[in-house]
Amino acid sequence: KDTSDSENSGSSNGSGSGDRVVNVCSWGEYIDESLIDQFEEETGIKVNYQTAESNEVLYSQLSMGGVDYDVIVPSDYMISQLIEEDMLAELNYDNIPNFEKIDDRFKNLSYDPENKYTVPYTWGTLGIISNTAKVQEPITSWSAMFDPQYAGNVLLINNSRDALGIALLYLGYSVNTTDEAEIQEAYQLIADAVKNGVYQGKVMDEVFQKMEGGNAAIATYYAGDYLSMLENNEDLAYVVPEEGSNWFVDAMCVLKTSQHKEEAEAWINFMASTEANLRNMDYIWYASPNAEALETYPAYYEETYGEPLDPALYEIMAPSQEVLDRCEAYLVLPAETRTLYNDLWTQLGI
Amino acid sequence: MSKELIRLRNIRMAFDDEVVLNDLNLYINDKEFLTLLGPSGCGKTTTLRIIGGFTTPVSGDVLFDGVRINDVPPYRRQINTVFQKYALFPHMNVFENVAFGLRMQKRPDPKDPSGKRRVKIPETEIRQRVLEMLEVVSLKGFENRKPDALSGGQQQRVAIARALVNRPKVLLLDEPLGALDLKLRKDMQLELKKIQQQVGITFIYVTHDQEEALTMSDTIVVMDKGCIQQIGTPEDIYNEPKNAFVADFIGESNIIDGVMVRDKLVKMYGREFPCLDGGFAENEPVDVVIRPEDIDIVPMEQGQLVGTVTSVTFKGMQYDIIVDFRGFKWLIQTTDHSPVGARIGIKIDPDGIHIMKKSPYSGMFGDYSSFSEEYEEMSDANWEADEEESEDEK
Amino acid sequence: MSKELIRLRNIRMAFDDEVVLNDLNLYINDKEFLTLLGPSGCGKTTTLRIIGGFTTPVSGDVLFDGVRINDVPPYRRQINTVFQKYALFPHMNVFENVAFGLRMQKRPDPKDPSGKRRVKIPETEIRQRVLEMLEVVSLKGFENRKPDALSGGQQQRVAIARALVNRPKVLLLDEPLGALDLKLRKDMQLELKKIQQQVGITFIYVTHDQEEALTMSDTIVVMDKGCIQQIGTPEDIYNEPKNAFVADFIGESNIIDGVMVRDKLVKMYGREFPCLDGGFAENEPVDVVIRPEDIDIVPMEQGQLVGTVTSVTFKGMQYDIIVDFRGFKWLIQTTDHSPVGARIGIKIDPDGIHIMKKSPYSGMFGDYSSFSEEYEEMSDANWEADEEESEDEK
Amino acid sequence: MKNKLSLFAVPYVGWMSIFVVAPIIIMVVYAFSTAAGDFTLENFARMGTYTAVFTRSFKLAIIATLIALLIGYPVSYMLSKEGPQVQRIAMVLIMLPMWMNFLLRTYSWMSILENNGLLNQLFQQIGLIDLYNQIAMHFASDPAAYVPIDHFQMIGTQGAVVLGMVYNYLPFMILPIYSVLVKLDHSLIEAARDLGASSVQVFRKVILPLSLPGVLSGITMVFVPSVSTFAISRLLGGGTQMMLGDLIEQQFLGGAYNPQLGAAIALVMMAIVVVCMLVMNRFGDGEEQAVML
Amino acid sequence: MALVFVFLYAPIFILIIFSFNAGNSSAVWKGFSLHWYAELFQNRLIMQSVYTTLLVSVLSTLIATVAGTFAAIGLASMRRRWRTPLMTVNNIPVMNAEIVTGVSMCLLFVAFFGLWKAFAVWFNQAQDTFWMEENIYLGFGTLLLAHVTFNIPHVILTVMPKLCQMDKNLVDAAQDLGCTWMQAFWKVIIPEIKPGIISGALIAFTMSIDDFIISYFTAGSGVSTLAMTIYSMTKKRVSPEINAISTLLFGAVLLLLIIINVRESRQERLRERARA
Ligand SMILES: Nc1ncnc2c1ncn2[C@@H]1O[C@H](COP(=O)(O)OP(=O)(O)OP(=O)(O)O)[C@@H](O)[C@H]1O
Ligand SMILES: Nc1ncnc2c1ncn2[C@@H]1O[C@H](COP(=O)(O)OP(=O)(O)OP(=O)(O)O)[C@@H](O)[C@H]1O
Ligand SMILES: NCCCCNCCCN
Ligand SMILES: [Mg+2]
Ligand SMILES: [Mg+2]
Repeated sequence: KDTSDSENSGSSNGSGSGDRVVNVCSWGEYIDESLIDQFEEETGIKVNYQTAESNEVLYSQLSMGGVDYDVIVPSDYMISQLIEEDMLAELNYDNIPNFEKIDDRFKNLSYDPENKYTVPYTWGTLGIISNTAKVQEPITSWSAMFDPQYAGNVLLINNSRDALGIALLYLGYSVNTTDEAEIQEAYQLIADAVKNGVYQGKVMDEVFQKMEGGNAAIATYYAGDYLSMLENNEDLAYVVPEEGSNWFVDAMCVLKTSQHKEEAEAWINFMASTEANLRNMDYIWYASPNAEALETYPAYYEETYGEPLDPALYEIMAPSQEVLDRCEAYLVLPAETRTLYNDLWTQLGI
Repeated sequence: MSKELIRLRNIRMAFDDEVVLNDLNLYINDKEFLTLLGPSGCGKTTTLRIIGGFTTPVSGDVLFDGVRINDVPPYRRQINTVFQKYALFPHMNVFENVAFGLRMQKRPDPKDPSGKRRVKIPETEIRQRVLEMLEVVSLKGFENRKPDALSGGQQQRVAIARALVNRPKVLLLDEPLGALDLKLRKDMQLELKKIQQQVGITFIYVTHDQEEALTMSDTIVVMDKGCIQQIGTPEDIYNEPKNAFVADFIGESNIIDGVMVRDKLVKMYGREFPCLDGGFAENEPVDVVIRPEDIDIVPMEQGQLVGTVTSVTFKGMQYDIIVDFRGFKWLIQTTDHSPVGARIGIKIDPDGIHIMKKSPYSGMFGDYSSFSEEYEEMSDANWEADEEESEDEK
Repeated sequence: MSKELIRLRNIRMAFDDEVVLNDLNLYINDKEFLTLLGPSGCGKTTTLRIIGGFTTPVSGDVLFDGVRINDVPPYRRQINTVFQKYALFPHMNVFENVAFGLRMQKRPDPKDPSGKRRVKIPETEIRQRVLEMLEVVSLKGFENRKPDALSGGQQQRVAIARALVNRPKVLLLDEPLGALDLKLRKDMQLELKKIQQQVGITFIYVTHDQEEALTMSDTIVVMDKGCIQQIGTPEDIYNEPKNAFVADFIGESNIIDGVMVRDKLVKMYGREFPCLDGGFAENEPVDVVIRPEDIDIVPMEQGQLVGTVTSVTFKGMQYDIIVDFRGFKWLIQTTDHSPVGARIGIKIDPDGIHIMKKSPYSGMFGDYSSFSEEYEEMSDANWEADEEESEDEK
Repeated sequence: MKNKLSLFAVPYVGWMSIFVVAPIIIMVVYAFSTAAGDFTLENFARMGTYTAVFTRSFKLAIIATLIALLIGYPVSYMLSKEGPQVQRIAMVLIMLPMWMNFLLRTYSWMSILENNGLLNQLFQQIGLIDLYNQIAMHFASDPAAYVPIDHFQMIGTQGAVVLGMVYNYLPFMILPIYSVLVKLDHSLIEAARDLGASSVQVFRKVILPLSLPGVLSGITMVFVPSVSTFAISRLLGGGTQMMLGDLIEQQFLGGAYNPQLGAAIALVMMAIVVVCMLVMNRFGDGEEQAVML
Repeated sequence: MALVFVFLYAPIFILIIFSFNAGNSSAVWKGFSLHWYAELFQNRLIMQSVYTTLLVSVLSTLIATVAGTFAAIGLASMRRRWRTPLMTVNNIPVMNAEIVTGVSMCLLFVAFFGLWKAFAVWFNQAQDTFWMEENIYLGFGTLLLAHVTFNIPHVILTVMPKLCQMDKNLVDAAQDLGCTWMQAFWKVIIPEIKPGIISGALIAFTMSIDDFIISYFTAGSGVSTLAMTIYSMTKKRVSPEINAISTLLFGAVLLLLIIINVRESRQERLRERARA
């Protein structure tokens, strides 16, 4: 029955009748688009590639209904939540032979302890990006994110988990705390900064244009994207602050409502391949969970560009265990804490 | 002009329970120029629309050539209409407007012996008939103009041509001259009459202008409040109005309360006047109509009545003189000037005195005490205040 | 009524090189009711706007009480205007409309001895004057109505009250009755005249309706093509028109080519007619005006001329009879009926014959051969085709 | 026949009930229910938390509307006095930008207003920023501690958001006012002058009150989209100037999923619009004005 | 006034200028290039959304114009008692904040999808011969429905006045001259209100093209109008391809307007000459 389903679907979402299709929703600036073309060529499956701004926006879209994604790429804590809410389909790993190549470090993680639902896509850290031309003293602490000294020059990250997370980190609390008082304290910290006019804006991928164009001095964002920005603005620096940070894994999963499960698994398999990971890494600068790819990347870089990869950059992309030890992964929060996060986050707009 | 063409029998019409036509009976002869005359809202347009088939009466019959046509749709009646504001098709030029009706027509194919196949009128014939008709209304050369680019009088004539080109048996005209200015209106009146005589069909004409009705009609139907007040030739209506409403509506009239002493003798102001009318009961109260032009001004001592001139207006052809007879003001039209304040006598020939039975309209018209009274009626409120006002003026 | 109030001296006006007023000279006396009469586009409104100060003439002087006021803006002239379509302020009620002018005024403070301080008119006085004025125009009780909720005649009177409440020396009225229907128009004519006499100020009135002009005016100024054709009292203008244009524009006229045999004797149709006019050269060709109502119908053998009746129209007060005299058709208005085709004689009293010098207008008016001729003038093209048409009719 | 024709409206009445009325009913249902579907008033009660967003939205929208009015009225007035040729061209020019997507035009403002944007570059070039620094240093209590600025902060401020609103919605203010002014009977103005009004008085007593319907419709047409925008505040306010629109969007497709609350806020917004409509209907018929769009 | 036009056009000119920028910044000029125009036609996302935008605009304009015209005729011939409340409902989408319209329609669709799914699941369980799609999504269909819905009122509002201005007797006259009323409808009413229909269609098309908010809530993830694409692009790196496409569209509109205006004024001149 499954096969017949996927055949007569497709037509409902305006993506051509009878064709094999997969609807992918990922993050913005998160793929080497030539991979899509290659996949389509190789398999004849058409990819409708869409993006969502953040885990929370993706969750809103899924809950609201009416969207027809097959493959999504949420982060660790969001995956837990989706599993909890029974929105993900179990994968048939037989169709994903490349799963083998994933480093064991990234298998059976807490969000998917039995690894039934996910194939990791990338991993990395959250950190502070600063423009050294505008900020003279070196930045080492999350305090820079709340410092009125930089009023109007700081960009707050535009999702509740990361934004409250850095405040919790700065205050020395766990990013996974459920203590309302601690969370309120973190909220207050941000709210005060907002009141003091510290933030020029709340951004997700808008950060590229802001930081590359020198329109802001300090931002919180992800390591991989920092490396992309660096290509366009050499003044930028990245640091995983001394208080520690978040390290994340984004993984590909398939929605329960998916009508194109086979195509979805084909896509996941393709994206898990070493070649795809190398090319993607080279393009988006996020570290791959594919052990082979991650290991051979410096060589791949040198081969491609004729110069060696700066080890400092490699370190930022795929930080050493020592750095990761300072970092904490997000865990799914209990429902009432999530509601609190949502409420506080909405109030923060004020 | 004797054959009966249309008959309205016991027509009743109401909109939302408001009775608009009340038991109307009327017949119209072939080739007649019949005018429906009456004040605004009296039901003229409604009557016309019933004849044209645009409105269905609540009850009663419409007969055409003896056949009941109540349920025949407008486009199947041999009747055409010239609408109040012409209703020319603004997106078509004059030619197309006039040709419209012909293009709609189908008639038995002359080439089909069974006579069942119906074909359109060939373009050459249409062209010829339209041009012919435009010539009748003196609009040759205007074929390509759009209605916007025509003067009111020209539009008027296009509307007539558009109706006539279909060779209807009856032409209905709803105040076709209402929008034109005085001079043009007068010319068009004569023109219309001429066209009617030329094409020799029945015209049913609606107007609220009494002069227009008098000028053009063979028969005038005076209406008020959905009822026919009088039917007759212009002369009948003018000279022998049936009631005060008709008398006042058709021309200026002095209407005075009188008492019929006996046949051919009426008493007004306590004095007896010989007249030509009879057939009333002895001492029956009546309305006496005296037309302003039927009154002669004579030296005081020769006058049947004596009054004081209160106002004189030069009107070109004549003077309009208001004369006060014991508080009742008469309008007299004469070519002789009398100064304001003069005491004058008047004389009325017996044939200038028209006697009418009392009617619901008695006492409502025919006094020239205050010219403002008439428009006061139009103001929809504050009647009392206005009344006071006119009292003061006297 | 003798003091001169306004004088227009050599006024010339042009729009885009199109001359609209050509060397206009006119004086207007105090308390006079003066009417500018003429066909559409002859420059009446323009003249009025020059007096009101809304337009500045190209050359010439406007004098008010002997003072040149060319450059005085409208609101500083002691002149108020009643506009063609009233121009009532739709957002104000009747009271506020009338009070508008008073609220705009400032006058020396009576409490300030230096007389320099200027204050507004106190509300109580405004109230009193407005109510007074509303009473004059019979609109007491309408204070709170918005203009939309008034009939045409009432709006008209508000416009007059609004102008008069400022106690101007002169009131300008531009076809104020144009939008009203016939009956109401006649009433308002008399009303306006009454108001003018009551308030005792100068009215300068614009109309293209000759009857209106005759009814109301002390002086009529007949204009055509930007030039004054004649100035005079209604009687002068009607009885002694200066040229064919005036004769035709003011009432119906038969205008016949004639030759002045000598003083008091004119020759038409080869026959001599006694008349009252003189002062022409011997054998000077002239235009002879004969008013339709000045012609008496007499038995053939008694007639000065003999003709054939070609058309008879009943008009209520009289019959309009068209009589053919050797191809030239006369209009005769008479109370006696003559059947179509009858040969009749006519007689004209010497005082019914008016002699005019030949003018550029000679031959253009005064023939009733074809009633259609007059509106033919309005059609802007195909003159030739129409001409042919009327040729055929003869 | 008349009634036969009115049958033409039947399909549309059906359509309206499904696509206009039903959605609103569903929205009301959402607004009064919990995520589980029980009846609640809590969504409205919680709105108290967002008073600041309401206040800000109203404040910015009112300011934007006023500015648009202050610019739009004189422009319409001057335009209505121009010759017909000028009027036509000017109208086309005013409408033309509307054919370019408003997001693009707003985005373009971003590149102008950025800290390192075109305007700041310009100010840098002409020395305005240096001048400001000198003056500020001069007046600073401790000139040594004065930190010179290298740009004027424009993006991310309320000013920028207001500018975006004025920019986007100004034509909606100009058009209705203009079309009322053009139709104004000139003889009314002459009549007022004739009655002694000076030009200021003519304007105050006649032109202004008569153009009020246009002004009101302009105000509504600027105020409603301003108070409900989310794109403009997002782009030019940098997400720190949250407006009612952002608040709603966030509950549906944004980072704080709560459609019940979103529906409640949307309902309140609709109430605001209804009030605007009622006010407008009182002064003139709304049908006509909407046409001028 | 000139300042107002500078204000209105400055951003547009900047947008246009930077469409020719060699660099990828919209603030730093790196020299002239047509690079982004070439790139534009390679960009699947942009081309696809231009296509979607045009398609949805054209289709919704067509549907709304036809439906709106009929509705307007129906409404105009209704009694006042009925017409007034219907016109009030008609005005809701015009007056309402777009976000409210968008959100409420989104809720409607989602609610309908829910019902549909329940039904389809039941149906599929009940029988085995025909499998009915259980999940339906927001997409082009819902986008089109939304556009039609907000376009119809605009068409009605432009057609209505024309109908009211129309001489009530025209239809009578046509019938009088031999038309059945269907013929009268096509030969008289439609030509008569044609200007209203055309400008209604124009307004509808403009509204569709310019709409972002309602599309945003009703198009779902699968399709994207140009406005939506731009919006999502402003959330990332904006590529000057967008400047290029808007320059092209703007140029097209400008050209169209110039042609229309030139033709109009030429016709006017001809008419004037004819009159003189
Ligand atoms: N369709 C209608 N619905 C309701 N009332 C109507 C309708 N048509 C006419 N009436 C009413 O019927 C009465 C007679 O109207 P009708 O049009 O026949 O008057 P009329 O004599 O032609 O007046 P006018 O001279 O003003 O044209 C009026 O009171 C009018 O208000
Ligand atoms: N503002 C103007 N610009 C150009 N021509 C004008 C203007 N005002 C009037 N005219 C022309 O001047 C001439 C006289 O116009 P005016 O308005 O004085 O005529 P009128 O006698 O009042 O006519 P009507 O009886 O139609 O009101 C007309 O030919 C008119 O076209
Ligand atoms: N360009 C956007 C990349 C997003 C990376 N995902 C980070 C998830 C952190 N929780
Ligand atoms: Mg009627
Ligand atoms: Mg005039």
